[in-house]
Amino acid sequence: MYQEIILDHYKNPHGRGLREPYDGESFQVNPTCGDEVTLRVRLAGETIEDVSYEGQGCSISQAATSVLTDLVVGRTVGEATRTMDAFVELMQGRGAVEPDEDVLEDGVAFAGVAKYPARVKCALLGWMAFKDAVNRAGISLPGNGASGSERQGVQS
Amino acid sequence: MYQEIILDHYKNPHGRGLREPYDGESFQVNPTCGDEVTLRVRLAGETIEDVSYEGQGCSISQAATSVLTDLVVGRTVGEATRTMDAFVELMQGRGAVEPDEDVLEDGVAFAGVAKYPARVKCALLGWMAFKDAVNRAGISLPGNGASGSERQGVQS
Amino acid sequence: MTAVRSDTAPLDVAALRADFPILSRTVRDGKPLVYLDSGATSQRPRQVLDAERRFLETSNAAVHRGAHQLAEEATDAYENARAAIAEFVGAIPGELVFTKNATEGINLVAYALSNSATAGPEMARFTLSAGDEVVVTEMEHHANLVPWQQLCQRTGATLRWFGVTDEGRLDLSNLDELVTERTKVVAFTHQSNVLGTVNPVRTLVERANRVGALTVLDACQSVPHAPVNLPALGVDFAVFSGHKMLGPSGVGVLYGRRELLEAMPPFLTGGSMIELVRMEGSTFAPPPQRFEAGVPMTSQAVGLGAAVDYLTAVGMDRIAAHEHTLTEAALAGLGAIPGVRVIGPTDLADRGGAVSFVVDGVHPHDVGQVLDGLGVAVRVGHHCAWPLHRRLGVPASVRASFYLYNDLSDVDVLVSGVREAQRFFGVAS
Amino acid sequence: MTAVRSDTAPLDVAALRADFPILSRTVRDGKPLVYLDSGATSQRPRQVLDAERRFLETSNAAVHRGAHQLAEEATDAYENARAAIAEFVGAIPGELVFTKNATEGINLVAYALSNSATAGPEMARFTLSAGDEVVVTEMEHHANLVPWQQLCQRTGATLRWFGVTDEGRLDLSNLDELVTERTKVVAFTHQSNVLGTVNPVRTLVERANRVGALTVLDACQSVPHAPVNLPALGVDFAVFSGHKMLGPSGVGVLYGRRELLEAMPPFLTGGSMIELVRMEGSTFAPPPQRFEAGVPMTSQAVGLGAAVDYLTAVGMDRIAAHEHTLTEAALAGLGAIPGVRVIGPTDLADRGGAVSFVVDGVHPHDVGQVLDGLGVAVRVGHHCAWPLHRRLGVPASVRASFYLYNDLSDVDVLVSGVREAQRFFGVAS
Ligand SMILES: Cc1ncc(COP(=O)(O)O)c(C=O)c1O
Ligand SMILES: Cc1ncc(COP(=O)(O)O)c(C=O)c1O
Repeated sequence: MYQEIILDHYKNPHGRGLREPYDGESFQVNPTCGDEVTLRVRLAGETIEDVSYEGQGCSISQAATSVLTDLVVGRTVGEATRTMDAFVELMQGRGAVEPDEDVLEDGVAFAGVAKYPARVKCALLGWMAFKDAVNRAGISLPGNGASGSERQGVQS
Repeated sequence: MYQEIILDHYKNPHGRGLREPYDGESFQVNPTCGDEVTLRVRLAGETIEDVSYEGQGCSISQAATSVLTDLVVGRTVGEATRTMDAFVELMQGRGAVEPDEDVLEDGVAFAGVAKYPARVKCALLGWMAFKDAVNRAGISLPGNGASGSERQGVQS
Repeated sequence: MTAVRSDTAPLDVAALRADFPILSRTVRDGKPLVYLDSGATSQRPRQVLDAERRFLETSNAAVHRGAHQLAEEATDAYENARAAIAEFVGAIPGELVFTKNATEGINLVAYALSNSATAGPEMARFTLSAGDEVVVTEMEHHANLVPWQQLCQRTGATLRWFGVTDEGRLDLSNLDELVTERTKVVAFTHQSNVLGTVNPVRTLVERANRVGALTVLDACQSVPHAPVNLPALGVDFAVFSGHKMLGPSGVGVLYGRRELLEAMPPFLTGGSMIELVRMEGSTFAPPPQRFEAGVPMTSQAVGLGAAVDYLTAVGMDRIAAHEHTLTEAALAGLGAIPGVRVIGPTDLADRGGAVSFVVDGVHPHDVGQVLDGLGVAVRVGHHCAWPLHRRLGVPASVRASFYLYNDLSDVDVLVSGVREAQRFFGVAS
Repeated sequence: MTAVRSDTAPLDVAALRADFPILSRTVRDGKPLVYLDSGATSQRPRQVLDAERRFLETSNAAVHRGAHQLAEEATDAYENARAAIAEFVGAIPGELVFTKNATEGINLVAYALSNSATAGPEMARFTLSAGDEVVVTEMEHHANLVPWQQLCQRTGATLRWFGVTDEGRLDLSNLDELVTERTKVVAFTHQSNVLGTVNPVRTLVERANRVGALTVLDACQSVPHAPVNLPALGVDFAVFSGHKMLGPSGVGVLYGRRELLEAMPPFLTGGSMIELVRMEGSTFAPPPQRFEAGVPMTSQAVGLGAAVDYLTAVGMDRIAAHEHTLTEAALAGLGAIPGVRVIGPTDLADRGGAVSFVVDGVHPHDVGQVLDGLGVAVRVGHHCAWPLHRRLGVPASVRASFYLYNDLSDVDVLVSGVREAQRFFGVAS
């Protein structure tokens, strides 16, 4: 599961740090291990101008958040939603979902993580924060990424 | 377990009916089946002058209470206590206790009941009422007959 | 997955019985066991015993707490069982909470309601206080009565109840006077464990909905014996027990409408049900985890999953039809004995397979003892429904209850055993 | 009864392991399983699995409810298990209540206390209200923390707590300021599930007694691993779980001093715990029945009875000595790795066999994952002791926990696995 791409993102995370100004911020915790992330989103109209974040967590959660910034910054909220849905589908697919590299780019490296259910939450932590931060910025993100039954973190 | 003696007492109970005057009365219920007995004791000093009772219950509980009256009326409270202890020991002995006919008289017929744990409570219902009624008459009955851990009925 | 039989072809009872090791034992000096006490607890087929053992010998670990392979496998087994059981009652997994038995499930709801008083302003909708009412029925098992008495004691609310007719049906004549704007909860049994009576869920739910009361269904005696779709019944909550449906003891199920489970405060608290814990205070996980504190009855949930697979493979329709036949035979056989009086409906409409009766002149304990001596296991007493017995004017009764592994010969042994008890106690006519 | 070994001859681990079917399985592409997660849940020997199955195939019935032969046998098996478990912890059977897990046991006490407010004037001694205090510790498992937070929320009482020193010991320097006349309950763990720390029960009990506070001991991690005599410890209540001591999941034990159990109001209510039930109100059976509502975890109690027989036959002294050896080796082995930091006492006095640690530069999840890939099952995260981790300044840790079936080779695999994780993440020095 520890693809080279994941370890690279873990060691050299993209977009790390909390930046001002921002339109929405979310704090998420994984209740089983205490890992946490604070993530901010800055929007320009429908476009995601910046994602900044800070937190503590394992290689998977850190790398997944780093990949997230690559996948959503500069895209519209609608595009980001589709990417998120694809990533969530991949992670919940138990290794049976074939990832689309055109959509997920470096995110395809997480295909192996999907075989380890206990780590899926790690990979999704940043995405939950992203979804919530966009919501808090006043834009409702549909999609299957964080329905009630999959809510995994705490918001404060 | 249904000795002839038990069936005789069941069909022709001794001392049945509630009589006045009395010094102590007890109402006992078996919580698992709802069987109940109201039992009164009349004392003359240390001597048990009368035991009167009424209730509903199975052959074992009815017969045991009938035998009880034979065993305690006319005896002192101390004698009755020893008899009660012997009867309780027999009933809780799982069929391993050899009954003493000199002490228990017709009560020896209940030796077989001791092999059926669910029926032991039936055989002891009247005795619990007796012990409690004597207590309520102001005389504390020692003995192992109704310690806290064996309390089986309700008093009202 | 096992193939599902939805037809109503008669059960091959002999073949089924071969799955239940205990049924081949003898009792009381070599008498074949005639087990007519499934209403108290059912027996378990090899398939359930094997599933639990297989789990324990290969995948046992603490669920939802570990990241190693055993923990993953155990969590999957546990959650797959939840999914299978949910499907069995037409629900989604997130609506099913594992409890230790049905009794805990009812207490969970009752305590969540009283806890809401101190759980923050958004819980106000669940709060009961003086002037509010909880409505139950006179035919409830103690499990669906005492927790509501206690809830009333904790909150100051008042308990009210539906009466029972002489025929053993719910007396709904005062439905609108009993269930009113004051009513916060209506709790009732789907099928009486004493009388066999199946209650009109729809009527009660409609009235409760009209006044905004929560409904709690005791499905302990229905889910094991007939196809039941809980969401279709429209109740807010329902409970049932694993041990009454071929599953292990130590596991029960609370079904709750998702929206309610999500809004309710927790009951038992501790590990695995939290979101964030600080010394100063804690927040809680979404359902169902919110209501599953501590290491759960893991292998038992897996066993119950295997039990519903087994029941589904046999076919719940066929099981219901089979029990119908046995009940009909028992009512006819017992009804034909002078001095025997069945308590509960004697017509078969809306009636399940519990047959309770009294024998004039012979106490239920004594009837049960004679039957036990013949190898027949029945229940005697008030069957945890003391108020119902009081209402029907009997201190106790004898209950025969049937399941898929019983057949007509068991009914015959029962009926001749009751005659034997009459002869023995000299009341045969 | 099995012969008791009270000597301290070393365990024959190979022979013991043969009793545990799951230990011979492999994980992750053929790696032998090295199970170091017994602190979360233990594995079960054949003897326990067989005892439960034997019960289910011969004597299964509802206990305390029937008069037929199976019901008698089941009731005997259940009560004999209670007696065996009571003896195991030095108690009498009437002081032991079966619960679904330790978590329920703690909740039982907490709810009985809040229930006492509405349970009649004779319960006043148990009542808490504003101004009263409950004292816990910062090293508690959530199971012995959140229920007390909730009790305080229900009653208006205040929660206070002992701190933890940097070495992972309880900070008792403010004992007399914390436990005062206002204190109604002092709840603490016997042995930390994270640090291994064994707390000074006597000191805490003495202080609690002086101010008239009830004591509640979380014995989840002590009773399975060392000889424990609960009455001798002087605590009022204690809890432990079957699944952590070779027994089934779904069964736990609450020990309570007889006098207290007799005086306390009930918690869960329903069948089997009643004395008299009327629609208007109910009265309750004496303990332990008063606290065991509904059909209990019957076969699980029987299985736990078999587990204590097994443990007794091996000898609790020997098990404790064995774990001592493993703990010593683990502390030495891990302590010798640069960049690995053990949290919790590193001296072996008053310390049990849970060894938690962090690896600089490698998140516990990642350490756990590498170990899992090598077949080593450890726990990663906060182990349901989040405030303790916060206190020690780490978000999470890796925990290895030992039991009688582990040996020194398991420690070796653990230690070399941690080095492997360092290499993999490029932090080896
Ligand atoms: C110290 C301690 N207390 C309480 C518990 C809770 O036990 P259970 O989850 O079996 O109720 C555990 C185990 O999880 C524990 O280690
Ligand atoms: C109708 C009914 N409700 C509730 C219960 C309680 O179930 P349990 O004892 O498994 O909690 C039973 C069985 O005892 C029952 O028959």
